[in-house]
Amino acid sequence: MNGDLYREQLLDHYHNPENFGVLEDPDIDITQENATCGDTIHLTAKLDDEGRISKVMFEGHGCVVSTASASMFTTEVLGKTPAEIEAMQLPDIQQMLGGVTLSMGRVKCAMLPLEAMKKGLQKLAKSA
Amino acid sequence: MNGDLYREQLLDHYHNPENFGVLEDPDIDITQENATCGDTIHLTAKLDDEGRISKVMFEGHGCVVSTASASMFTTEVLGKTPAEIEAMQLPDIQQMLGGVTLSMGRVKCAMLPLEAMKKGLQKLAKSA
Amino acid sequence: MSFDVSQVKRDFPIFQREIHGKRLVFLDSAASAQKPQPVIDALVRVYSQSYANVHRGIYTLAEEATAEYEQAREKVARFINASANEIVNVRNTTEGLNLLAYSWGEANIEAGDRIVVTEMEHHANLVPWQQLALRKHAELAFIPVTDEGELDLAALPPLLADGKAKLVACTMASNVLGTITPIKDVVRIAREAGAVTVVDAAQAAPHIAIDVKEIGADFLAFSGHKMCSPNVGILWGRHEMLESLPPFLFGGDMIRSVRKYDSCWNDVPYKFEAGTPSIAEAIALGAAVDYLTALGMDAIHEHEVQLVQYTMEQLADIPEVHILGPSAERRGGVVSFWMDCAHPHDIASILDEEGVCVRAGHHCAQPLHTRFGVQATARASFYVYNDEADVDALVAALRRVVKLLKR
Amino acid sequence: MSFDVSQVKRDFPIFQREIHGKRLVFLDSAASAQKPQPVIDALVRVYSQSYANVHRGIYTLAEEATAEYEQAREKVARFINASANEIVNVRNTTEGLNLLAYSWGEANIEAGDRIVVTEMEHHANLVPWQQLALRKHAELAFIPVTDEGELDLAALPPLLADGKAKLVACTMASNVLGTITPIKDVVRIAREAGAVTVVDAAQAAPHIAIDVKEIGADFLAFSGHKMCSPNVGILWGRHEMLESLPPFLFGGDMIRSVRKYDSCWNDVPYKFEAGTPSIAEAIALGAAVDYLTALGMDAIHEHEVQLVQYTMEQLADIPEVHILGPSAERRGGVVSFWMDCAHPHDIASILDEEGVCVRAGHHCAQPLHTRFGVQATARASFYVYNDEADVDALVAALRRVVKLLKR
Ligand SMILES: Cc1ncc(COP(=O)(O)O)c(C=O)c1O
Ligand SMILES: Cc1ncc(COP(=O)(O)O)c(C=O)c1O
Repeated sequence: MNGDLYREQLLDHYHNPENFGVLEDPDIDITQENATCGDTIHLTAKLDDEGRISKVMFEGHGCVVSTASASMFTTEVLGKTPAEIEAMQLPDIQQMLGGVTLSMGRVKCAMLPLEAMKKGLQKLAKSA
Repeated sequence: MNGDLYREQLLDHYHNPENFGVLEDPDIDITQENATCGDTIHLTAKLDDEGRISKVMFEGHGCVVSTASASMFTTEVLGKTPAEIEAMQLPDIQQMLGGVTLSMGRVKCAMLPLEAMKKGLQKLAKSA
Repeated sequence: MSFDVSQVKRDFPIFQREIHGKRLVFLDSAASAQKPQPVIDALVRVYSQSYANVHRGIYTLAEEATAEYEQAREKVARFINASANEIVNVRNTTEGLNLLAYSWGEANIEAGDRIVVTEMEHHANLVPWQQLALRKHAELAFIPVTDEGELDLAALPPLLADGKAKLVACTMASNVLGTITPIKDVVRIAREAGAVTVVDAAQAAPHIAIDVKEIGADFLAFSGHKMCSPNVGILWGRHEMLESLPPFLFGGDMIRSVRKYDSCWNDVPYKFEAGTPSIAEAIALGAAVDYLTALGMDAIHEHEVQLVQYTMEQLADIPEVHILGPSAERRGGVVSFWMDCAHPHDIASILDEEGVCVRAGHHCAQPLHTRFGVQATARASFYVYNDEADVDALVAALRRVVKLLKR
Repeated sequence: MSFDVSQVKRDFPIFQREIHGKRLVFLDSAASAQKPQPVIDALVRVYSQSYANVHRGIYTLAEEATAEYEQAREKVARFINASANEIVNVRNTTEGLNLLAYSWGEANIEAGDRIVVTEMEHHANLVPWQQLALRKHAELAFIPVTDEGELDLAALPPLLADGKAKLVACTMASNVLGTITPIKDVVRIAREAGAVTVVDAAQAAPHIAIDVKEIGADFLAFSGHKMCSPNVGILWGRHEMLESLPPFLFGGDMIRSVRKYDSCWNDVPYKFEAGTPSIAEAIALGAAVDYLTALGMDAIHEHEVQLVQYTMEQLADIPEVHILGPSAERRGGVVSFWMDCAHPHDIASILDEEGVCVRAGHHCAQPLHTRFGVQATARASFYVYNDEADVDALVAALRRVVKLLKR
């Protein structure tokens, strides 16, 4: 079931995550918690003039799934509009992760970056 | 199991209970409730100079078991001391009822008069 | 009637046993129902194959148990036309109603407020509100019951007129009179006056189709053990109402994060499920819902109305028997009665000798018994596995009571 | 070790199943234990032969169910050297502790009072007291945990010195560190200072012999589901303490009489058991108590100490593994650890592929994890059915984690 979770692609992202760190002067600055394990992700992002995501960075010590998901997500969402991100769901994340099958307990790990981003965008919309 | 509950002896007491009514100027005047069914018994009693039970009457609409038990009890306890009554237990009541086997649900019915009397005596002792 | 009762009876292993050498005639389902083989099998299967604690595990067993536990929640949601995130697993109706009295009540009831209940409530839907009113110096008011055993609905608007009534709590079906209340009207009138509405569906969920959207109330509670399941209770609440409630019990699973001096809460419904829930039992409730749904809730109700009709006809021939409550078509499968010549205890004891199980007492509805001037009644209640032969056994046994105790 | 583990394993039907083609190695009993056949049989027997609602029935089935339900209460009482009328059936440890926080807490805690807990509490024995303190503007104080994972007992007397501490709540065994606390000392010191004492025995009752008289506390709670039973919880209280508590949940069975505007309560323990209890499940807890007693509580503890010893020896050979808590002889059957190279989630996932079930997360003890500077750990916990082969499987799987994730 989890067999393909630990394939090279994901492990590479885990060991060498992309966009790891914190942006200065971000439009979005959000910390999201995984209630199951207490893991947190700290996501910072900037939007361009058209309101599309132009840069994302993340921080936080997570598992292979959440780290690889965050690493790939920070690239995946570049150029997307808030509405497009709002529309993203579990299948999109699964596909992003290379079509991996996620057991129920790991879904939350994989979804953590997307959930953080959605929450950040909602906060941004409210404050605008 | 309950077969012998409805033998003639008990039914006679049920239909024609002894000492049914209320004493005037009683030393003991107590109402006790059976939590299972809401049945109540109202017991009044007098003690003689030596502190022995000299007269008991009871009131209340109960089942065959509680009514027969009350009817027989009001005679059974005449001449007993408070300590002797305090010492009475379920087997004494069962014997009084002619050695009947009581199912668990009916034990409370049979014990109601004795419990009322014990409580009444305790109240009396406290107020003395 | 669209199901085969003799087949249903065979689904319940307990009917293989005898009582004092007689066939078991179980007429106490309003207290708790018997369990069919598929429900027992669900318990055995979980405990033998897929048991682990839910929600926090990431190994296969824990994920299986969690998936089944959440699927059961979805089944219960569909059963009453609700969403799964509105279904809170509690122990029983009693706990569900107490949860509301503590969580909603402590936050919303103040001195001078009015709480409205009815004269026919089970203690579970009376005492929590009575005690809340006493704690808060609020007023407790009762919708009266008519001599026919119906709610006197005309008495409700005056109780709401001054705007002081914050809550109306009402049963959907009486466990003594059998009366099915006009719950939609009660809820509508109460909500128009701005009151929060709580429905006790303990005697409804097992017997009649429930659609929480149609009823329109804020909260509704019922007990699995009365509907062929082990003991798990369900508290349903409209999602925004549940969201607005503070938590009730504190501990694991209901938290998002805990620090030494403060905590944040998990999402609804988990916010209300503190500690390890009754996992296998909740899954077995899912199996019970499947079983009842397969029989069909409308067919179940129709079956019970027919049995009650038949019972009332038969009992009319025993002049010593006096039935409380309305006519058969206005009630669920419950017939409570008293007899001139026999105390309910004696009725129950003598019936037991014939294998017939009925309940005797106040059925946790003392104020209602007081209202009808009786201390206790005997109650026969029907369910999916009862048939006319069971009624015949009841009637024959009652004739024996008359013979034995009448002078 | 005086029982045959391979025989015990055969008593638990779940061990016939495989996980991903591997033998099931269940190392998550601290979360919830598996059920032996005699316990499953007890459930099936009650539901197939003797089921009815308890206490209020006077027919044979109801009397049988009541008798068995009360016999189970007596078994539980004997198991902890208490009287049956001191045993309250609740859902789980969490409900038992919340009952105390509401019932005792609301009546006894005032602004400025102090409530003492420990840094190693499970959320169930922390959050109810934390929230009570917040509601009442009382102070919450913590007995610290040393680096070795032991209670820093010297810190307790100063917390009691000013007489403001009204309650000391302490676990008997940590569900993370495994630490068996010096509970008798904690209780003695607290009682000498006039504080009421509450013991969380959730991780103790399944594993070590409990004698409430010897412990000397006022209240003690534990969960059946962690000791081979279905989900029923036990709250024990000294009889006079239970007598003095106001009721918690209101409804059927806990009352002596109900009138429209007031009510009287039933005797202890029924005063605290509102509504229909988990009848078959409580009876099955009686069967679990019989099962454990037959194995022998001392033998169970000895068995677990040996397994933990062996585990700690084996894990010492994997330098990436860091164990929290004291040495084997100071703990129950729990080993929590973290790894340099792997997040606990990944440990649990990779172990699952090998059929090994461990828990990953904060185990409902976030402040304790904060204390040790980790967010989450992986936890292996042992019970009667585990053997050295299970430990070997764990160790082999952990080596695979290192191989897979270490760079
Ligand atoms: C030490 C401790 N206390 C309390 C609990 C809560 O037990 P339950 O979930 O059965 O209420 C647990 C179980 O997780 C525990 O380990
Ligand atoms: C109408 C009604 N409400 C509430 C209850 C309480 O149900 P439980 O004992 O399952 O909490 C009952 C059951 O006796 C009932 O009949």
